[in-house]
Amino acid sequence: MDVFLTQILNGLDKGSAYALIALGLTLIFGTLGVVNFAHGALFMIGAFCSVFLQRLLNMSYETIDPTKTDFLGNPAVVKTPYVESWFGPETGAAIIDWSVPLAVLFAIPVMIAIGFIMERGLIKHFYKREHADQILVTFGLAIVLQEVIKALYGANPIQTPAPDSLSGVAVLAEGIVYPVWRIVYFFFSVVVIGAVFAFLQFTTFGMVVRAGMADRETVGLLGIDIDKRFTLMFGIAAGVAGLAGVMYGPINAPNYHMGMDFLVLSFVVVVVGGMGSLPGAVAAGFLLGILESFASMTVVTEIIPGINQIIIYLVAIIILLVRPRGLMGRKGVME
Amino acid sequence: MGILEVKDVGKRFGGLQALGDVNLSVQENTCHAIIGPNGAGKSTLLNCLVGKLIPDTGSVMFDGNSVLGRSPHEINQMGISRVFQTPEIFGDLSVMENMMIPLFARRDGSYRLHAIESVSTEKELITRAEEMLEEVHMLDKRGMHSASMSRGDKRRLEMAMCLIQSPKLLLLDEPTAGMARADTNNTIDLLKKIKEERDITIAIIEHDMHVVFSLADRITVLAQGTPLVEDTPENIKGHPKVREAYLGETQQV
Amino acid sequence: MLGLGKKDTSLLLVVVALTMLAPFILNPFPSDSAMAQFNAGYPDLMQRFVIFGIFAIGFNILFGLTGYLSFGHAAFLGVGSYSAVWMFKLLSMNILPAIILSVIIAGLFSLIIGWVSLRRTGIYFSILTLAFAQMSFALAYSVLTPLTNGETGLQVNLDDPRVLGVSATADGSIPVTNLFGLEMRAAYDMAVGPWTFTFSAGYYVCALVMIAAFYLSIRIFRSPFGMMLRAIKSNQTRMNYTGLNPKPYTLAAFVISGMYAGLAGGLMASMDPLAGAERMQWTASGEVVLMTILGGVGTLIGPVLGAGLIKYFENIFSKINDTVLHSWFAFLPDGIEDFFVSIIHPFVGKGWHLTLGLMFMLVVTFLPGGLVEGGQRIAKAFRKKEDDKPKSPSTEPAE
Amino acid sequence: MSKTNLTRRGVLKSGAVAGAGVALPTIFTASSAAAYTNEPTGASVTLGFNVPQTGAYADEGADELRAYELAVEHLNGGGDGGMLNTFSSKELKGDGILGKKVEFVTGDTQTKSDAARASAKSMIEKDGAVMITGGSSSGVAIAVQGLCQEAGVIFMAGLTHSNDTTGKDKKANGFRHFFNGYMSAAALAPVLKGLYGDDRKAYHLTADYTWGWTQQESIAAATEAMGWETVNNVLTPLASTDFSSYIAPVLNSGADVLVLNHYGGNMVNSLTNAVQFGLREAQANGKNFEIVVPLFSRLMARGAGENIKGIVGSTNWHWSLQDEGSKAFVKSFGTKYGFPPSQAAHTTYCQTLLYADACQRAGTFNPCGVGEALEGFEFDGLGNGKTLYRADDHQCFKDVLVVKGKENPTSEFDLLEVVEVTPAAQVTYDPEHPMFAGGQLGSCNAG
Repeated sequence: MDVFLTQILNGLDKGSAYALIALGLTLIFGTLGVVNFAHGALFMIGAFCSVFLQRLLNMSYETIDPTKTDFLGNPAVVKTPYVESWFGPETGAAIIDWSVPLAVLFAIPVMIAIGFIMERGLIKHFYKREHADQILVTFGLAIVLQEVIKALYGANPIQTPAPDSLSGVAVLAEGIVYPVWRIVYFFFSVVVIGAVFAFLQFTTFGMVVRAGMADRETVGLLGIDIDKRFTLMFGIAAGVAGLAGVMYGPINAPNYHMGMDFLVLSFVVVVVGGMGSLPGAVAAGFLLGILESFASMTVVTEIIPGINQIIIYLVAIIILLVRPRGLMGRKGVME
Repeated sequence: MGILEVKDVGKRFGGLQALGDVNLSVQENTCHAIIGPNGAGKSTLLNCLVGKLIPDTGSVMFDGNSVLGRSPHEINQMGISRVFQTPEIFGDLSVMENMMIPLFARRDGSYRLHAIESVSTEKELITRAEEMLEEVHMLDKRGMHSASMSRGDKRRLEMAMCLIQSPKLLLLDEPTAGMARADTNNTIDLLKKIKEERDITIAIIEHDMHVVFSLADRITVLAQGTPLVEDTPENIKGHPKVREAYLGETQQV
Repeated sequence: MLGLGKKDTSLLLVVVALTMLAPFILNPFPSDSAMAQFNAGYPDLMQRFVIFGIFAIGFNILFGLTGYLSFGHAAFLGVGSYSAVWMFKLLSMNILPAIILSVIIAGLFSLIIGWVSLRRTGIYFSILTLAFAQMSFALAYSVLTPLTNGETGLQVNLDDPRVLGVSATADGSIPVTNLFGLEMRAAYDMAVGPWTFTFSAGYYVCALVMIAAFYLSIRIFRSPFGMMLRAIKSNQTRMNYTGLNPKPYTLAAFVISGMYAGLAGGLMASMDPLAGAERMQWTASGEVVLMTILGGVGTLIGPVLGAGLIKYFENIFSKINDTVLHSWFAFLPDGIEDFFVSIIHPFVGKGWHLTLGLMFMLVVTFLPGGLVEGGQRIAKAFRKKEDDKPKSPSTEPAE
Repeated sequence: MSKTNLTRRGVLKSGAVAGAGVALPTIFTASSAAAYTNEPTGASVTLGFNVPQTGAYADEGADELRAYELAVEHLNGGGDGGMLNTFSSKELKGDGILGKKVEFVTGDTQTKSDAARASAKSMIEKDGAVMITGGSSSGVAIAVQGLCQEAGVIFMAGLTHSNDTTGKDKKANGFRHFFNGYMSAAALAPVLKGLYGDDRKAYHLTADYTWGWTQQESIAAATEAMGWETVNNVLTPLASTDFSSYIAPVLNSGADVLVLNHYGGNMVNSLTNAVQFGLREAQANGKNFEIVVPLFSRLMARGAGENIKGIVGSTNWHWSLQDEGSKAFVKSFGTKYGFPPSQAAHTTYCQTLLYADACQRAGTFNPCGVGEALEGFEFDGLGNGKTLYRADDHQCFKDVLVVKGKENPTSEFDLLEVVEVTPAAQVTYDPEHPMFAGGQLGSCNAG
């Protein structure tokens, strides 16, 4: 039973990441009608926002310590981060320790700006083009973005640890321990998802966007400049993907191809949820996360060997065959 | 017995009774118009005839066979062609190709893997397609990309595509909606000519009373999902129930 | 000729000429010059050009004509490769039975996957095909290892039975793939001055198969069947109400393109008897999608061009390292040499992905119809010039 | 540069193609007949360095390439000579190989067997490479080794740790300097016993593909032989990024040791997740819970960051070794690039030197001659102590390092400390050992 509960926690946790990425992807699908293969890259760039901030905070001046030697036997260079010299060693170390939460603040404007630039500079020229062209251009962009990151930070993963006070385990019940940061991640994603929904539900802006998702032409006829709002939506979608990435860093160390790893999966999640449906995307994210966790249990793999390899795809096939438009898909969207 | 026999057809959408006990008999080689106010169930009825919807109750017999449970392409192969309210043509294809496809469908049935033969060697079909285009005055547009044509041309093309299949029953869903008066008259003339020259039964849904009274041999008036009256055009014109339910509140005849 | 129109015949002849003369065309630079780096006329790459050409031609029959975007076509290529290697292991090293089996097995496989996936359209269809292919990949990599040899890939070994051949040659090696005695790796080098041209038996076998595949695709494009497929892409409602059942047409197109993929897979294994699971991964499926779009969706020659360009980048640009760069710019003064090298460095060698990504973006932004549109624009520009000089003969642009 | 095709004999055998050759005009001349594939006839010899430059192992690939370039520099007499000065064989004089200047071409394996073979083929067919080396995974190594056997060139494997490379998939033209899963296990087991006792219950997480399986099989056999019990072995999909659902059940399984049979990104993530779930601090069965990572690499350890502290594993070589060879290598590598070399760099550097030396001793580049020179060759001074290139399976037998994540690293490179150097004798096995049985070297192929 404990094992069962832990796997539900795991599922919710994986699901949070899937849901956050799928949410942004669906926003772009739904509002702009664009198949964005670069969405995974946005997630990856988000994660590298915290790598960047970590590097920035660790910018150091070098002093030579003649008592020590480096690997070649030369006098060793000792690095002291500037923040430690400015704010004192303790405060400085604390700032560095909290670099991931700080990166959240840093990533929001950066990601929204990246979203704007992407939309205005590239994506907007592809609204009227075929989906095939959108796939090619965004896939090209995804490759370019990840190669740039690789050129800057290398191919190996880079750890972005959680602050010490959030990195232990929490004992939730007898026999159930769970990493604190993963719990934080889950609540963080719930808050972000809730904020996006509330934004769309309760603001006039959100209402217009929702109306635009349903029927773009009519809204355009009402004299509302839907394009500007859609640009902003692209920025928000990029922001959500970026935040998902920043917070994911402590769970798994960021590397330059993490976006591609999530790309296919997030498309599956979106489609299983149903094209154009935000709640569908979120529900599918959590559903697939939980099923994936269950499928990895030994008792399950003993019955069906290899099920953990294919569960997501198998579930996707079954759902799409039973429900033609996924869980909550709208009729006529990208059919 | 008419060529099309609709018996006690009913259809519900959730709580809405779209059609209730519709009975309709269309006689061979006549033009039968179905009129009625918006929401009267005309389109639902039409969709039940062509297999897009399956009625909850009743039967639809065409030429002695039931059409219920058959898919649209099977029903077309039985001899029913449909012209849509907004023209449904193959926009990415040329006018000539649009004409060839129904010819192949008539000759080869609903599916044939003719992957090696060449379209350009089908001289006989090409000739027939050209004749039909001539008839609708579109031969000069044969090579045109059909999506780039005017709406009127698209309608005529769709009509030609349906006629070239020599259907036993031609279903027309508001064939003149949104047309200018001159175009409407052209369409009426074309349909009249077809009626005279061919053995064809036409069922037409139409708002424009001018079209209806120019063409129809019999008229069924549908209101709130049930037929109000069915009679000749002359009798319909004077029918008090019809005036009350429909004509009076919409337009003058 | 051959039941083709005039324009199609000349296109076919151009393709025949290009493939037959490829060893010359792809080796334009003398073999000891600095530019020799850009020569692509060696057997392996030439084989890849035509094999991926076949794959893309087949994919285009489905995607270009019906508009159904399959994201799992690599699975059929992989299945074809596995079938062929199993033939080499069990039957003989003759490639003919191996290729025939590849096509059949890939056909069956695509029939099952197509039958299920074609119940949905649009992106739902794409995701279904993707899911099937990813499942095939994951299983081939792990659980099905006895059948696929997993991570390493299925290889021929010295102790395979090969009932119609020999397990090992007299000198203790694994026998090589052949077509009734003509070994696929046989090659003939021709030196003309500083140039070297290689004629590979394997390449010419692949090239002939590709010409046949290309010819067949022209026939399909011009057939009533091909017209029906385009009609499906254009308007399924009208298709239905014209008495045509779109399902068997799309399924037939799916199976045909699956068999093309199987053919490509079988040929690939015939040229190099190894079948790896990565061949079935989504990235491989994505690659053929990119090839087709890059070249020009729905055009006859486009997919072949796209396949060629991507494979060229993968094999040529990835091999340009700093040493090569320095040798190119060696004639410049040191500082300027280093400057040029450092500018080009990020785009070649380990940065070849970056160049590829940029190229995707540029092509699709400025040439919406892919490379074929680029070709048409050039042809148009030439024709305009020629219109000024009415005497010069006009050339028919290849599609 | 004169190029020869890799299939001379194929041509001669097939009348059809020979006939086509005859029909050519006489101004075209076929290249001169060569004794073996890509026989170097000019003043230089070309080696093919085939490493992952894109994909997850690109950093390993980059480090391998650095080592190759360093080795070429040393072979051609440049730099400080590195391990040429400490190598027990003194045949190499810094004037290239057999008097020919060493040149090289590079390619990208993409860590895919297909791409790796394509890249290797282009080196052989286009660039005339007479030897192919490199790679950072066993699937690729085995695939390229097969190709080189067919093409008639020597393959000097890079980083490949699967038993199969010199086990059931061994080839006459292929040689491996790197150690393997069995050796890791044999070296680790006694150390683990010493550190954690002989009454332990182990839980294995294993990457679900060939390397993972052979690694797990080796380590389970070795630990069970000294009294440990294997509680469970769970296979994890290669594509996994989040291992939480595999890690979470470990603590309540009754096990007190977790063995992570993962490499690369999988290893970084599974170890990170294990530490996240508090396994490093946990108690089980009244003992401290322990994590073991059988195959360690410093580059990967860097990716795993703090999580590596106190974790035991094995490695082929580490830069902190104090023998003359290692010191010389670290010095010349570190001086050139500014950081110490990885084990991948070390093994590829050694392979290049060993190949060059074998050519020199054999007096030819002919793969059969080179192979003969390498078979049974005993050497020293390359950082791993006395080493034997065994003739039976072309595997090097040398000391294996058992290492542990350092608790207080002094620099970003100082992540691992050597716990024990397990002598070669202890990790040597019979060529017919069941874990390696089933393959044949076959005969050498010179093309």
